[in-house]
Amino acid sequence: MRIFETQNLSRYFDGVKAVDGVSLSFESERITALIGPNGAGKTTFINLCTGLLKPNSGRIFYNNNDITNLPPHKRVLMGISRTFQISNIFPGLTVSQNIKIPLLSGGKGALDELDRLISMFGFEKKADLLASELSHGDQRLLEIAMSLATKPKILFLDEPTAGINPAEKHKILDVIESLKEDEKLTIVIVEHDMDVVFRIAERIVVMNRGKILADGSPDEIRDDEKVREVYLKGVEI
Amino acid sequence: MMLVSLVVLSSLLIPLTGNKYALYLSTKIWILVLYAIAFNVLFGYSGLLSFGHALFFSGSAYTLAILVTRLNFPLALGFVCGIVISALFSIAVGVLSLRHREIHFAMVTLAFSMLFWGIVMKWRDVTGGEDGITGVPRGLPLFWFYYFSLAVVVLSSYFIYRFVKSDLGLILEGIRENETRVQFSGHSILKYRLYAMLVSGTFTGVSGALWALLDRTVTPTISHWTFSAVPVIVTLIGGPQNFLGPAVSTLIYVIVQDIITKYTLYWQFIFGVAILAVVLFFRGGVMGIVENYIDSLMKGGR
Amino acid sequence: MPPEEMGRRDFLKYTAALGVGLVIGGGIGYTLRKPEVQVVPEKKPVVEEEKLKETIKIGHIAIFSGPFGTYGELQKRGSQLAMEEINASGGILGSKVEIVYRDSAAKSAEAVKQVRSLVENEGCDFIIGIDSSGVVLGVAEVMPEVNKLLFVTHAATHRLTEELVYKKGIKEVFRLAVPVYQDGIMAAFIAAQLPATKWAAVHPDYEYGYASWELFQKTLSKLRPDVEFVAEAWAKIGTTDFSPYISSIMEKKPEGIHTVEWGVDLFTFVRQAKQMGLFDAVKYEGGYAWINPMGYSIDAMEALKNEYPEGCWVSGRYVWMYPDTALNRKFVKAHLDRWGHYPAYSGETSYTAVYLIKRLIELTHSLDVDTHIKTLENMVIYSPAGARLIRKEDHQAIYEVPYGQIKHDPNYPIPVLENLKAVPAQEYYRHPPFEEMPPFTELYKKVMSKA
Amino acid sequence: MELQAIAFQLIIGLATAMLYWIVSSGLTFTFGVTRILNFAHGAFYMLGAYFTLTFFEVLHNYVVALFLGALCVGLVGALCERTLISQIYHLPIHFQLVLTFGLILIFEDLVRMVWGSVPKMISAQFVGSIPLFGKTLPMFSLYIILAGIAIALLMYLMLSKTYWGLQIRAITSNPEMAMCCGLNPTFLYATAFMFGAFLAGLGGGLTLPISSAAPGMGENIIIYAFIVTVIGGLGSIKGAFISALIIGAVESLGALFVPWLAIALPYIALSAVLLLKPEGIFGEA
Repeated sequence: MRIFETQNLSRYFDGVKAVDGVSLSFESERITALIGPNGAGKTTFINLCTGLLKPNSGRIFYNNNDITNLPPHKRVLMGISRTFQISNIFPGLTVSQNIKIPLLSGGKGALDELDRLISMFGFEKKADLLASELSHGDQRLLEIAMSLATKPKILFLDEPTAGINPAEKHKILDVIESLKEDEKLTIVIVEHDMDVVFRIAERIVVMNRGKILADGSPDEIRDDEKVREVYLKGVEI
Repeated sequence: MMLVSLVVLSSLLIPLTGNKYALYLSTKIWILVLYAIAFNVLFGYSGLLSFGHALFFSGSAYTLAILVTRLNFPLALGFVCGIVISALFSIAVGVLSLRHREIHFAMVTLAFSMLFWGIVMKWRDVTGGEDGITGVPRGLPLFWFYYFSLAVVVLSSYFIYRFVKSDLGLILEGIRENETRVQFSGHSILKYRLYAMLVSGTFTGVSGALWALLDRTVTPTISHWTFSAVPVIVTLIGGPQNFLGPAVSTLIYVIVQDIITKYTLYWQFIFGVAILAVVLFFRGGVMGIVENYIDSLMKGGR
Repeated sequence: MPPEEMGRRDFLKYTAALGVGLVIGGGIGYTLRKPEVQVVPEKKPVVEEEKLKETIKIGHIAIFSGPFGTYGELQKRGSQLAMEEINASGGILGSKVEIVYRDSAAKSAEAVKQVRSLVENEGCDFIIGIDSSGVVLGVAEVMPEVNKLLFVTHAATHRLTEELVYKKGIKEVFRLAVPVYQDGIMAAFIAAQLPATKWAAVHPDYEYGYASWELFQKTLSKLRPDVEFVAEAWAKIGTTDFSPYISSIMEKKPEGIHTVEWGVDLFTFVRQAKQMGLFDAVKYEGGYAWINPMGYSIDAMEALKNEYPEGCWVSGRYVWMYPDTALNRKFVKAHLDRWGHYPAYSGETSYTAVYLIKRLIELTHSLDVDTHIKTLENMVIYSPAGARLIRKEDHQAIYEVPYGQIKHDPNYPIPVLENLKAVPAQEYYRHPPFEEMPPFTELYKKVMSKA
Repeated sequence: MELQAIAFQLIIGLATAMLYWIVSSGLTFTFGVTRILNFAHGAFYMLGAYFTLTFFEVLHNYVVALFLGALCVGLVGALCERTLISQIYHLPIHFQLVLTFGLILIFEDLVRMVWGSVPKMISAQFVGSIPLFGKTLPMFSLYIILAGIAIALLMYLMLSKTYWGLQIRAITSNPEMAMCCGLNPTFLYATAFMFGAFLAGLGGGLTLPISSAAPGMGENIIIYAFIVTVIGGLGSIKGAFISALIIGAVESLGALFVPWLAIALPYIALSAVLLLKPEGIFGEA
């Protein structure tokens, strides 16, 4: 079932086409990886999907509703959530306050989730620490916890493992995989780390210069000549 | 909390000392304390620096004065109407200005408050122009008015405290910390900012109405931008992140100013130096110092 | 007492006449209740009795900071001089006088706070000073509460004495300075004698400007039904460039200018008006149809010097060369010796206020406010500015201050005034509620017949 | 009203506009480079008038006194930047407002201590007038207009033709990049602040011949400088120039057509612009 779809989505910055006529759709409960060289338009694409940016043209559909012009918080309430490339949390608030804020958008009773999320991410002992006191990896986990707190159906993750040591990286990947299984989430992940991509993705979309270069299963992408040329060149797979 | 109750309890005794000036000055301090606390809802908790709070302050003071002296409204009704006007003003300004951030927000609020100042100066038949409105009745002798103000200020502060410590207040803090994340937590920034503006403006109005009653006079000085600067400075001296910071520093601000003006006509110079010292050496504000001190005591004790 | 136009050499004669006039209550339709004439600064032997108080404390509130900080300074020269003189000659009934100066910062709330601090904390027995109208109205309201006398030495709003003292009965407030009657009504008397028929205004954009202009228009249109008021310009306080205002005024081709600009703005305005030819536009054979009620303030004269064109009609709330009495000469000399400056009008009023307090205590042997009020009402005080009658109804000191034309005299460091014109004071201190008086036209004829 | 009168009023208004431009040029420049909104700009303006006055009393040459005066203010500005402002670059904006507010209080009283509270004037300069539209345009209006244009040219040359200007533009458009390229931010911020203070001092000195030096004179003008700067877009020099022209025209035509509204006009203009374009005419959002 298609849960999320873009049609001909474009966004320009000072004449540069960051995203150029992208039409993509995501099936529910699948993990899709979005890859491509720097400046390919991956983050811009996510920003368009989640409402941080407005497209210059094109439309966005979620469960067949046109959400192109909705502000971010309305999309979140419909079930679209995300994390950012650079940890985007409330550094001056405690861990539990950090999680509480997104929970509050869920109306009455949503707060019951607080303890469950804290234990799910192993924050029991850290609940009253300031978020700024957490390790980098924990901050990423916290951000994922925060995005889960809004009870999303689809989750956009922008480089969740960037700049994180291997031990913590695996922890994050375990969490992401369990999300798909346990929470029935649709996940779109932007990633540079090919190990990560080929470990968790069921489908890979390659972007280059704002356009889609290739789209397929990991195996298909691995064998795609065009992709090897622009992107995987020199990378041992 | 114990400290607060102690201060409130001991301040109940001030009128009994019989020193009328102390009575007057402490009433004024209470009123300014509320002004600073109300201002800080917007600044300390939502991260919005308003440079136009004089609008809400004088909006309510002028409404009260006009209704009571010119239209013979009962005092209590005038008091309530003044506060309602401040609430309406804060919604109006909020709707028009909350899209803006930082210095632009400061400038928009400044512009609106100075527009109001222009109206006050120009609409002389109603506002008395530069002369303002005199002869506002107080309804109570100063002795009892002190208790009235104290009660109003303490109740208002308690309400504000509950507000900023509520879930709503948490979201406001979130907005201050990271706007984008609040949006992506499913909250409308504008809506919560408007709440903050409403609470802040309305209680600023409460303090303005008390002010009109205390001095029994309103003049355009209280709608000028320089009066908007008072809570900014006070809050900074006290430390915006602490609920009581602005209150404590209002106390210090008024008393220090009172002492300096007693000894020298060059009081501005000394005051200026004091402000520089705070900004350069005590950035956490007075409460920051107190907190550090308590921290070090506790660590030393372990 | 007949109204008359004054030349400088007539001072002595005139002043004597004025004093007598006040004593016998010669005003038209206005009876004085047998006032006593008090020579305020006369030396008295120290009275051998118990002191009322170790020190008599006077709180002096004025603007000491910001662009108008000058005004506090000018007042302080007067009151401090008086204090030094009094203390040097034995104080008040043996008590020393101490003046505590406080800055109002031109803010009503600040001044109110200072009044309370002075009375309730410092133990001051009297308050003097206060510069601007908004401030004085606020301060007057609290005087009954602190139960002390206030002698206003500068602020001029007629609302103070008409509304607060007369209508509302705030009896603790007295004003020793001329109210805006001098700026509006008296200015109109002068304007009526000039050939100009089209008048324009350049005023500071606040209450004092509006009030002066309203009184001026009202009075002048009664005195001279043939005049028109063709233009007005309202310049914000602190204007650096007056040229848009000047040129918009000149566009309406006025023949006379009424301006109550003062302080820094006056310097700027005069300098620019001169260069834009506004003075030339209002020239007549006897000078300039240019009326600037506060134009002869000392700060203006010291700053502008020869730049203020000769022949403009200016005044103050006291001008140092009038009246030519021994007392005034002595005051001016003492002020010059002490400070190196001629006394400003607010300096004279502050000086008089301190001496009045001295005399009041000596007369009553008391510090009781009610006794003081009773004693002051309808009292005539003889001060450097001449005889002042304190009108019972509104506690306004009634005295006259002439208008004169600016003259640059090399014998003086600042311009002097010539061709002084005065209208007997009690004839123009008449604004509702003190209107029981003959019609303006009658009065005007009398002024003219003497001119 | 005849067209000539309006045209003349606009020319007169041009002088007012240039006055505002002179005062706001340094304010917006300093902000553009250092991101410091200097409330004490008005105090520097006042100091400029007093320094110029003192130099004039000694040297009896206005132009020399003007430059020496402005230079002294520049040095005072640099001193303030090194000792005080440099401590708060990394802090939120309200620290700047309060710190510079403290500076105002200090400078104001210092001026009263040194020069006294009685306003001072220098003998009239640029006396006379030239005929225009059948009226007379005073020399001082002409002088202010020329001075305003001269300052605009000076800024243009400094920023586009000197190496310093190139560095300043680099650090303004991208501070991180500029530092990577080996530019010295300490030096640039200090000199930028100094240049801003110099312009403020120049403004004060320039208005001396038509007005006077008085304590608190900066208080009145700084709020107009702020209005101009915000309408033009904070940090935009071009914006300040254009919006000074707008405010000058609004005020001068206002004096002619709606004199009773004069005091509120700039605030009406400010509110209107901010509602339509919050970042100002040439500002960056």
